[in-house]
Amino acid sequence: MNPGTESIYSPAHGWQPRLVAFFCNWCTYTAADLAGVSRLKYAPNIRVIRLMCSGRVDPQFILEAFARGADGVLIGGCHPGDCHYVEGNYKALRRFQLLGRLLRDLGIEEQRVRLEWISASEGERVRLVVNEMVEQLRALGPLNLPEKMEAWDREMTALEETVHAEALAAV
Amino acid sequence: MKSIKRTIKYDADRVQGFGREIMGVTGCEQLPSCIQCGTCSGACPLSIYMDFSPRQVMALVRADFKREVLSSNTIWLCASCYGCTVECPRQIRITDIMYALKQRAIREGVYPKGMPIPVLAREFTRMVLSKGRITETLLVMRLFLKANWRAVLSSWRLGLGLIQTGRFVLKPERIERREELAAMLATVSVTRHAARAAKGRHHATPEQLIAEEVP
Amino acid sequence: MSASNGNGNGNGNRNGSQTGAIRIGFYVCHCGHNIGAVVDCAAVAHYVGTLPGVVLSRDYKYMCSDPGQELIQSDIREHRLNRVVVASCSPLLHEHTFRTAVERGGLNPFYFQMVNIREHNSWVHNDRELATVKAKAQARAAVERVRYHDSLRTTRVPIQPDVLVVGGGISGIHAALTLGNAGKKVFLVEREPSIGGHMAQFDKTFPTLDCAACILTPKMSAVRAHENITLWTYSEVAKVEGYVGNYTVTIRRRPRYVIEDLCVGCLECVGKCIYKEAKFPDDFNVGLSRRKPIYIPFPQAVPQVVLIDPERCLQVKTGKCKKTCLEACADRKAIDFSQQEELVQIKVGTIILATGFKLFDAKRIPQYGYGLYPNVVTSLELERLVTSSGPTSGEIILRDGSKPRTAGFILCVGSRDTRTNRWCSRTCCMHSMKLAQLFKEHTQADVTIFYMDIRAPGKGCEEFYDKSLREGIRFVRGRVAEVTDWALAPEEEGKLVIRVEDTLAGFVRRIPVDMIVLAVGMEPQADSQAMRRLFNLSCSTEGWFLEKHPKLAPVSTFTDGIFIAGCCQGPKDIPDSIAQAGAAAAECLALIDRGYIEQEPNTAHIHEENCSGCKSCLPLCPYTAISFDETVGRARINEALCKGCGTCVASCPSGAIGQHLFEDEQIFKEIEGILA
Amino acid sequence: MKYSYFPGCSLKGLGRAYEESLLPVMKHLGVELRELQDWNCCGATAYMSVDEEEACVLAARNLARAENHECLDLLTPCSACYLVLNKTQRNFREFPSVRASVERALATAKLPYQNRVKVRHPLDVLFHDVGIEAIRQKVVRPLRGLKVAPYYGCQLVRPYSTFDEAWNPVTMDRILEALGVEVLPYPLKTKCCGGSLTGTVPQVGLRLSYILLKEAVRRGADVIATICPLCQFNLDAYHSQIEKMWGPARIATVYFTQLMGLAFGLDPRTLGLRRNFVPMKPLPEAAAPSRAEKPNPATAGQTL
Repeated sequence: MNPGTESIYSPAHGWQPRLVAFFCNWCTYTAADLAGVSRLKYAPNIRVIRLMCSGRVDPQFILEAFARGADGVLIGGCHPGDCHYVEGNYKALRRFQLLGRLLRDLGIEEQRVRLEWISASEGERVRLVVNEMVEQLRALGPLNLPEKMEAWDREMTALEETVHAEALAAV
Repeated sequence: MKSIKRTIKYDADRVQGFGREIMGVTGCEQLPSCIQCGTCSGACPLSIYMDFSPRQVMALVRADFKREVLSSNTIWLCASCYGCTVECPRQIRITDIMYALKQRAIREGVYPKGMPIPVLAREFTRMVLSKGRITETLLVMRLFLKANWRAVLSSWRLGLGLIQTGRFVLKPERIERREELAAMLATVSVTRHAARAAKGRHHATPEQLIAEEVP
Repeated sequence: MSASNGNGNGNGNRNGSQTGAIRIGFYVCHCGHNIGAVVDCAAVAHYVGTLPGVVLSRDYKYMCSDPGQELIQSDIREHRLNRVVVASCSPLLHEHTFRTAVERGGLNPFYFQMVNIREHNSWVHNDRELATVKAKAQARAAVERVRYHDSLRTTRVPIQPDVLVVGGGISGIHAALTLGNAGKKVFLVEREPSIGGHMAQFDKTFPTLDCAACILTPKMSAVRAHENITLWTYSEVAKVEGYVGNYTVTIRRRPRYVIEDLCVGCLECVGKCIYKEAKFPDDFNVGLSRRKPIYIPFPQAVPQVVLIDPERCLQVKTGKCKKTCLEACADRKAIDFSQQEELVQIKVGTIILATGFKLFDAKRIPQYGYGLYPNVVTSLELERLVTSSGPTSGEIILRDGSKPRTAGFILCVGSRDTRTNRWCSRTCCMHSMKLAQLFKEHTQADVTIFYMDIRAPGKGCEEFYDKSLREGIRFVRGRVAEVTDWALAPEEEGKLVIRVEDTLAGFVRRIPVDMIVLAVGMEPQADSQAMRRLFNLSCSTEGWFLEKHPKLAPVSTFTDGIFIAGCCQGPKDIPDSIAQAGAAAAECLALIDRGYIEQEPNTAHIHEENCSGCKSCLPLCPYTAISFDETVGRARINEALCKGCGTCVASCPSGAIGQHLFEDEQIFKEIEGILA
Repeated sequence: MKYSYFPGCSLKGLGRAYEESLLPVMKHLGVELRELQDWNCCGATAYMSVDEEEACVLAARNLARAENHECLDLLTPCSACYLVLNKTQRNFREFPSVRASVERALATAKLPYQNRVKVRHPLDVLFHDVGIEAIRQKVVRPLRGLKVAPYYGCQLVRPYSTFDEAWNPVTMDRILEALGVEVLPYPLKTKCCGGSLTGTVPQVGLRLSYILLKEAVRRGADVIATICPLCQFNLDAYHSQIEKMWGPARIATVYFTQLMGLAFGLDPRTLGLRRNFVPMKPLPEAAAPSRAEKPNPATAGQTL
């Protein structure tokens, strides 16, 4: 990220899982507001990004989050049949299933991404899901995708160099 | 004239944390939701004999009145009919709370004097531990001998009837693998003992308790 | 208040020159102790001040206050801010407030981003350090994002001024009359054959004991006579399409086999019906009386029109009847067996739902013996018994015709019980005291109320409780365990026996009575889930329609232009229902009289140069806002139809669709910032 | 139809008449019962009072034995056993701490356990598996004219009954009706008999029994039918004491399986009827057997 800015995470707390959440404006974001109004307590590891609909969640957002150091991603939408935009949540579900396969290929455990239907009245469910997922991530340990990607980059460069050298040698 | 008693309770009469401990026992988690509606007492066939009604016991536990609860006859009169548990509008498992209180009272030896029920419970447990099964007639005889020998005399007619109807069994039922059962039960008390020792508290195991004589 | 100066002359082109530089102002709100007690606001402000592009970073006690908003406005002018970020409460609460402040300061209101550090942070976390870390990350995400915001304009859509009111109980009636009196055209749709709802079944109303019919009937007639109100009874909403300002609603009108305009309610047909005896249970009298297949729901029904029950009428069922009713109505010819179900389409701009409640089924608590012992009745049944126009002409009698000398009222039947309904039904305490007073007045019986807690918070209600006590009604605090008919004592022979712990006296009692009245609680209508889907609303877990905000928007819903009133939102008494109905009507009027609605500019748009013409977005749009322009081979979005869900944006394989306010770039930056 | 069978201690002692009637009736209906080997006491309510975890271990030993037996459906006729086995399963499912200690204990005996056993009561099996029609077809000697108060007691229907209504159970009513008896409305059918207290606090426990007996008499019952060995004993054995305290309430209490055996025409001598303190009155039809059987000198006209 930008140079010269301190890291927000203090080492005193040790490693903390980072959970990025994409919540739809109408159901899950409102449910999270309700959890707040009801003063339900949950793990502070979650960072919510508000979208109008879970259908807006582009798989790239999820990959980007992992690439930027997230340990898990949570998507929250309205219950099937309750979508504010009729069926955006179904689209999210379909995309989510496809994404799962891709993530497996990348070696990212399935438990790191979760899709949940949480309606505006289910503040308690927000608490439950967030706590549950943060605990799961804690058990899984850090994903460290940014570092892994660097390592992959180094491998690739090395590979390219060897290929290049071999090619040169062949010439 | 009736004797005049002072009934005020001071804060020192409470045992802080008792309520929370009971609520921590498996099955007793719903206790904080009690709204003191009295359905449990109304549904209970035995509440009319109790010194505190089941509803009052809930209130006393919540308010940490440990001595009052454990020495009451309420927990011993509970016949485990589960009427209160299925009727409670807050789904508090009152019967399970009564069990938790009975266990506590036995463990601390504070049950009311002259109540034969805890003695029955102990004798029952002891017979299961040694034989694996219960032979009711033998159990009752032991109970009478320990708690209320006069009752043996008064119920001679019942015993006679049992003999006549072929139900007076004197040969104890027992299982074959008694060691297996004993070993299994031992794991519970051993683990618990270790856990308690780790917490720095000492409580007698049921086996030890049974070894003691009844007051 | 503290402020730290940021390094405005930072890196990158965007911040380089004076005119084109991004100059962000950041504000973090303490919200009194609400945020400040958990999040270290000064630390957040300090941290954000170090971020590139941030020229100003402040923490302040109450950002939503007038001085707070003025602070933003003056800072924009003084510090030439061109982006503003406020970290405070939920954007659903105050986004509009701050956008307006930004606009007043001379900036485009969409150069603004809000950070929710109250509902999503200080209220849900305890650890001050971790909460502060989180707040910093949240703030940074917004700062990163807001750089990429664009200047946007809201669009205005005109509002169709007609209103649909669903449900003709007291709430719906009051809302319809309010709107009609304001000169708006109202469609009032009621499922039952008459309007009036539950209130029409009541005898007197608490706490004033004025007669329900006397205050309701004039309002019902006013609905019928009102030039601006179109009343459709025996009708249901079948389909709802469109959006705020422009709803198209399909109404299903069930056939009553009677032409409403021709029938005058003379009831001669009823007398002539081939069924000589009235033998079918009468819904209005909760089965306590009988009616014929052709009937009028109750004497004061509006409209004053008979109807034919298709389940019972011989002609409708078999086609083989002498049709004596037709003869009776020979001169008016109002009866029409050829009537069919009819679908009517209307266009309205706003909708009020006042669909009411249903009563808890007392059979679900078998301990109270409802359905088993004939003299165990529900509160509504007693209500019909005490009404002078009811099946017994106001006589309270047992099933054998004799007068009860003792009665017991059991409160909270089905309510405050985790196995049935968790909630308090709010009206039963008062309702039961009212019935108890009437019971005593009519029969001089010894009346006992069995309660857990008496809840009498309404105006005049505590006084009414006192009146009940002084009139000699007995109160026993204890939830009744069971009602049985077996006697243990001589005085119990032939009686219903209540077993209860008198928790105040401190012992269990058996109390024999002649009659038992069950104060059954309120429940959401059986079809509340279907209704919710139809109107795209949210329901609470219990099934009540969910208001947009429990305090600040009690009659609004999450769907703009749809409002709720009365018991469909939760149990309430008549005054509260009327108050909500008036509020819902006022909300409609506010929208209608402004004439237009401003639409959030979060619509999707096509980057034509990237569109490959694959058409995969076309079927995704539920609003058919995307069309295909065959001439250029590219998709087009009609922004007037787009509702801004962004599903097409996420699905476009070429990345050719963007969404205002939620552009890919903005979200990527938000992700980047939030994980910094 | 085959079931694992857990009789429990009572059926070998005070409640032996229950087993004596249950086994032939089940056999007559083609139901095979395989008794668990080396089963132990379920712990009943008494053990729970001392130590709930140990009580669960006791019960779990039987459940684990059933799971490793040939049939996962475990039939248990005693209400206390039925309750304790169900409760152990629930605790095992709901509370990780109980699960851990049960698993630890079972491991010492090398008994694997996955909580797959289904605990069944004879009423459940007879009503749902055998069926009322099959029972009716076996009736050769309908018990017409016999008025029966059906008494279920507490622990069968509360709190774990899965096969019948907790407030107003009807499965025994239906079975008895199939035998031709007149089943009386008996609102006390699930009230507590005071069983666990009669031995220890008789003035309390017996009062509950007295109320049950008196109401049955008041309603004109000839006999009370029950499903629990403890209930049967309480309602049967203490009449003289009850009479002394509150007056007469004399009525016989038998197991419903005994009535089934009678209706099936099984030899009354094998059904354990002689073990009652208060004997059942002669059947209304007993004097004139409807079948072409020779009157049995042992039963004809004799008090059953």
